[in-house]
Amino acid sequence: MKKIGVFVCWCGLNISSTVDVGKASEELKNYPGVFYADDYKYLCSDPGQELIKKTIIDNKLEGIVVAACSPNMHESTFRAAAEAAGLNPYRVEITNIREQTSWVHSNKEDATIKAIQLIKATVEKVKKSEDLFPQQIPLTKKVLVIGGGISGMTVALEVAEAGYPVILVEKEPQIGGNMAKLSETFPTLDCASCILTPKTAEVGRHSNITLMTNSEVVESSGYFGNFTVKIKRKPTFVDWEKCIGCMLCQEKCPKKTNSDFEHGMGKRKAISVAFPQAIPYRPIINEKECIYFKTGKCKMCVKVCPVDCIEFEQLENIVEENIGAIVVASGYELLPKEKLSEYGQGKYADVIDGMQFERIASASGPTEGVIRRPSDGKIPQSIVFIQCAGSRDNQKDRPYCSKICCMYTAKHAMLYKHQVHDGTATVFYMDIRAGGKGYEEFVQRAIEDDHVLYLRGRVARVYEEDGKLVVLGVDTLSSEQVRIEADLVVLATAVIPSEKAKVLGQTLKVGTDAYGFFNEAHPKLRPVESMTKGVFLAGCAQAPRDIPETVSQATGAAAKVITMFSKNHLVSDPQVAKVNEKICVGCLQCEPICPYKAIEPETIEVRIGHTVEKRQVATINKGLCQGCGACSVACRSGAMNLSGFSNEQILEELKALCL
Amino acid sequence: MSVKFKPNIICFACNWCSYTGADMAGTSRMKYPATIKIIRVPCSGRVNPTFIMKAYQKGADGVLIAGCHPGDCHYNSGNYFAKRRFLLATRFMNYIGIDAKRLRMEWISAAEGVKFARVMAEFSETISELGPNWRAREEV
Amino acid sequence: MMTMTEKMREQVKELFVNNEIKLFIGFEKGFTKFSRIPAFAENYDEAKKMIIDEFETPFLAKYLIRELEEVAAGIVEKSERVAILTRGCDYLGIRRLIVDNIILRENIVIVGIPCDGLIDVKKANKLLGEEAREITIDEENVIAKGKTENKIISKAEVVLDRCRQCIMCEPKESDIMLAEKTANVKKNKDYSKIEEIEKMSAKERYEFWSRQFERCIRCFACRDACTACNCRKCIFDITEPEMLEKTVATSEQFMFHFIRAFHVAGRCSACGECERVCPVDIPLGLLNGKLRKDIEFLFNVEEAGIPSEIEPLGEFKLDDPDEW
Amino acid sequence: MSTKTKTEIASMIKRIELISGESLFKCYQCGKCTAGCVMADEMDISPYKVIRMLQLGLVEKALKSESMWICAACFACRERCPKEVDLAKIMEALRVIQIREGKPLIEPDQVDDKVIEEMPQQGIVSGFRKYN
Amino acid sequence: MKYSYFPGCTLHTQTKNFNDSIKSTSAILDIELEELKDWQCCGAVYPLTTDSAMGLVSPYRSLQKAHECGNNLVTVCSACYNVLKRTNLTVANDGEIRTKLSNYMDVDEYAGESKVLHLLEAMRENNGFGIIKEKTINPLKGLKVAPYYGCLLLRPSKELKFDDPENPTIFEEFIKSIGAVAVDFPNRIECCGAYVSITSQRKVKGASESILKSASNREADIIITSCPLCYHNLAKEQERLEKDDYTFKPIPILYFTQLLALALGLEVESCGFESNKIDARPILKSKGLIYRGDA
Repeated sequence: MKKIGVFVCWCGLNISSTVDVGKASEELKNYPGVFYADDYKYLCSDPGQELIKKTIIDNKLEGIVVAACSPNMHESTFRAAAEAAGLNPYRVEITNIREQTSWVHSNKEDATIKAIQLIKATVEKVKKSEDLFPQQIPLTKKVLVIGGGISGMTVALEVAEAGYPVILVEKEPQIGGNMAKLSETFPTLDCASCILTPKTAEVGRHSNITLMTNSEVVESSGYFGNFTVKIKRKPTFVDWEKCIGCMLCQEKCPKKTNSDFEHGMGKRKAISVAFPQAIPYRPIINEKECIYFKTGKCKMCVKVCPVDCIEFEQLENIVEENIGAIVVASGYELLPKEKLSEYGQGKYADVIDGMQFERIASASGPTEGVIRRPSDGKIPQSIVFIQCAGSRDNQKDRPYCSKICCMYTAKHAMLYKHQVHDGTATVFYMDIRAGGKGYEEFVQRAIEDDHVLYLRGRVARVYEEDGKLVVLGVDTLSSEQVRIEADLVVLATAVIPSEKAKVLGQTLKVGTDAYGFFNEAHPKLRPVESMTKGVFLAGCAQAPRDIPETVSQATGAAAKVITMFSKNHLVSDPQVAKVNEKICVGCLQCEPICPYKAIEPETIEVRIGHTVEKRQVATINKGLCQGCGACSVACRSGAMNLSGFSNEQILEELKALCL
Repeated sequence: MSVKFKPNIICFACNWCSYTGADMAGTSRMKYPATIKIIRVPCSGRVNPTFIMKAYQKGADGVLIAGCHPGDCHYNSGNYFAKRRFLLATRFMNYIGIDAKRLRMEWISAAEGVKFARVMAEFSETISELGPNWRAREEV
Repeated sequence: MMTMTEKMREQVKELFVNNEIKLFIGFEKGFTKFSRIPAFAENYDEAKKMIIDEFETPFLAKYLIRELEEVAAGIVEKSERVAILTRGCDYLGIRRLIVDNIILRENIVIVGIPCDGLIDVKKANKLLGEEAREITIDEENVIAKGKTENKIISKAEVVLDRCRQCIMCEPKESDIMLAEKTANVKKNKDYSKIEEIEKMSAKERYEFWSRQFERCIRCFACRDACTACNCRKCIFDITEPEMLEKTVATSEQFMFHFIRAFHVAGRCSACGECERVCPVDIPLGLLNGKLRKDIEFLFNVEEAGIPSEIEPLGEFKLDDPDEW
Repeated sequence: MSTKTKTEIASMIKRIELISGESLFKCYQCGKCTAGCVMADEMDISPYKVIRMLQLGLVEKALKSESMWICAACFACRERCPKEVDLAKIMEALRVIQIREGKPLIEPDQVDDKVIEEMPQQGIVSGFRKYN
Repeated sequence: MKYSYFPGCTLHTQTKNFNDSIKSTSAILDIELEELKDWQCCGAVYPLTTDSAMGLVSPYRSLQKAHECGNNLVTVCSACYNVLKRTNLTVANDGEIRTKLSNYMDVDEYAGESKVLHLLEAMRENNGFGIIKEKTINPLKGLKVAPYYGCLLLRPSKELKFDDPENPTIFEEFIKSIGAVAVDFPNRIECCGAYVSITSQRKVKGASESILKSASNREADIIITSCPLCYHNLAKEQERLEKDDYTFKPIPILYFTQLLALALGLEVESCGFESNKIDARPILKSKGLIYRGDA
């Protein structure tokens, strides 16, 4: 029988006025297993804690029960006191006789009886308590950031500035992401590249950042603090080390092709760099378009290259990196116009999406900032913007709000009106969601100062008639049908996660929602963490959001990483699941229940008599387990248990309370 | 011989929402009957249906499982698993003759001290009306 | 035409000759005329005694644990294989063991038998009015020979109760099929007995189950026979924590049956073996059936008896019902 | 002013939902139905507004409107509705309620003989199915 | 391929030319259409109420019979197609209604096992357009044909799955196969006003007019359709336009199988042009596609 001490706190009058603490400690003295019991006025005070420490040492107690306020208040206080006295802190349990007894009952007799019973139950629990020790987990202080857009760059810079090495992986040949394509930004109308270029340049030259563009993460193993990832580096066919960025190759290359960066609005050469401020400023050959790759002839780039850096035979290679934390900032895309059959299914050249408009409005874009329509290069005299094109639409499986469209549409309309003063700009909207600093004012400016016509209603159809685009809409405020003949139609298509997000989620073992956005660990309290420990989220990978919000979230994610790296090793809470390997049959029915993917099969060797038996059992990754205990219920034989709230402890507590 | 029956009720409360909700009820000095005793568990998903049966066997007259609201689970999904288990367990216990009214599951958040006190009072009342549970209870 | 027994022998011979299996599990005649017991053959000669007919047989799937657990664990050569006669219900049991990672599919040769339902000799005797001396079975009828007279009974009348609720008449996949014929017994999900109990008052239900459970001698035969009960060490055999106390009391019986039923909730494949082996005839099927019924109803599962990779209690849907 | 009590209105709404099998409260009045409706011009109350009225409990007003009789059940609205509300079914429910109360739009003898003669059988049958 | 054929009431009465051209052309294309015995009216509109199954009785009977014949069911009238296909889907998915209907009619339960196809779908299924192209003797070169789909063929698309509801192509494929040019006119998917014209032709004016104008803007020579009611509404509207708007040039409206008959080389007399409200023969003649048979 263990020697258990019981301390009953008066909490001044808070407890003692309703619970007869003296009677309680008296009665507990005679309870089996209790070696010492006493009551004290304020146990949480220094003398109170000293009393506890002294009693533990003097009586060589093997467990204590403190009947006091809620464990949420002082569990850690009393556990620390016990630890100081040489008792394992997990042999300390709190009985809540204040919040859940003295304060909620008025009859002293009832309250005392209840308190005594609660204390006895806790004593029973402590009898089954075990020494638990936090585990130290080694930590690689290096972070992998996936995605080189504004969020990924922000994370990379913050962490790098804090002094830790960063690997930034970007699938495109250059960093900058979607923001690099934008013309101007709301609500200030400052040019996107003006504010972005200093950032990209800094990322490019920061000594703590290893930039891996044209690369993708293809494999990940390990757990928080200790991941191993494999990164696929796709061939660029140019030796970037040698290349000096003179871009003669681009100039001389005879093959023109559609530019992905321009979203079909402009052209590029088969060997080229996407845009003049690109970082790294190095060209890449488009294998599918290059004449040499197609016919085996040409080699114009080889001829003109002064440093001989074209490498047609370059292959992709895989690099392996050990890292401690991962930040997913894989960004967003726009819903393809092809999904919107009522708006022409992408077959009308002059029905474009928001990003295409950004390109034609961008000073560095294909039209050098003059808003011309793609079909014939004319300056549109009438332009219609359609918001919620695919968003808030159950039919298109995108019932969510894309959040940024209201604002950028107002910006588009404004940019247009600033250029074409006598043109008409019409916006079809459903609700204007302009919640943000200066946002509502911005939209109002578009309406009041720039005379953008806002119509509340959705557009049913867009079709071509006599060289004009006919927009069939409605103004629900006047309940009039509206038919507008437009030169250019801009669809604010829904924001969707990056195409590869789902696969990336599977690779990193991070869950995504039905649409492919990454799930956060807690919607309110842990918005930048994923369900997988050590993997953090930033930017539109998690949900649609604008630049200021993305930057704040990215900074938050960086702070999380820095906090994690500020220690020399990680400490895990020992109150986690444990497996009794002798009993576990390895059926792994516990596995799907674990929200943290902390349970994995493992083959163990057990010696039974003379033979060594190999068999499969479940194991807990103590670094990942958070101690919810759901697995322990799924385990029929009870092989899975939860330290600190074990089956034995709960049952004993339960039995004592039922009496 | 009119001693009023004082039921014995066990409440499993998840540490993050309902247990804190119970603390909230206390901090706000709300009153509810002393018939209810709380067992703190990390998550409603930790509660094994066997515990409930054991509680009846050892003399509980009613059992209440309190967890976070759906979508609010600290561990994301524990309460959904708990819900499935207890949807099934309640029906099954009822089937073998233990009144389904004796088992109740409630979603109580950390802010819902009022709800906690109300549920406790209500449930205590329900169990008082049902009277002591003798079914599947060990003979003493 | 070859009978199934002949075909089985031919196939088994081939399997042994080609060294494909180390063991064949089937049935042989038991101690009484109509009883069938498990039989194990390590070579073709031993297999000659085996038969296939339509009398009630024990469940074979669970023997695979004994035979194959070590193989699955990798102690013994991976290539060792065991062939087993498999009806639809056996198949579900085998699936259960595979899903639970107890045995590996590659070590099993499933020798499939389509099944119309097995014959309950007791029922035949009852209809005949005496203990039958001989029973012959053809396509549709059962002919029971008595002392003086013979009685022709339609098969449907004497089919086993558990076979009436069959959810799989032949193995869904097999390595060898002994007959082409797909069984013509209709799937008949029959929860009527359970519904009857549901209609009783709580008191009546409690009394009903008390009567049943009080008979229980806790021999654990139900557990031992069940493929869903495949734990290395059963919770009932563990003393710390003591889920089940040794006292003989109604409350402990309730405890036992509650835990047993809940441990197979979402896992029971409705084979009825637990009921067959129960020496005191506790209607365990009514407990397991209730759980299956509720799982199907509550969680929108079409057939709770078919083992799936993730159990109904190992997953959830956001739109699970809210009512208790 | 409505002559009906709150409960009467609630039960009428319920009835419309029951007959149509559609939820009235899914609609968020984006107007896409109306934007693409070829008959909306003829209607006294726009299609999206009909639903809005029902949401507000103005059942009588909605029933008095002509819109439901103008609807040609071409399903363009249903095809495009982002909330997947089948407006044609709601219009049908309104028609059916009128017809069942003995207030059909047309009686057979009111239809011009010339129309009957010229119109294809299919048109006549559907016309009477919808209006009587 | 053999199908059961459901002509529907209008094809048996007012628009015999439609029916005749279907029969004569399908024979050439090896599409065997066996007319369903004792078929009855499909009901013309699919009932949109949930609380009454009466409207389903009649289509259910036809479907059930077709199934007994063991064939998939082909129909051509857009309304029949809409009703039959949706009913088929309903009885496949809703066991309760199915049981109710079978009990009511005292027939074996039919759970939508057969397929309901529009003739165009039946063609599409078996490379029919390729075959048409092969068998076209008289390609309608230079003829600008405006395909008018109307609503009942296309919508609700989730149930009918006939074609993309906003950008359909099946008629265009058909037109291409007979050597003509398809006119892409935006209003081809809009409604003509349907049965509303029973109360007053005026009410469908707007709907029908925009379709006609849209086709005429694109300089269509001919409009084709597969729906007698659309045909009627558009023709009536043309009558009015001709009177009120002297700039408007009427466009002949045909059933698509009439053009098919011509392309497959059938005699002009057997194409049923004489029964069309606006004679197509002058325009066909002016394009050099026919040489005789003008009225």
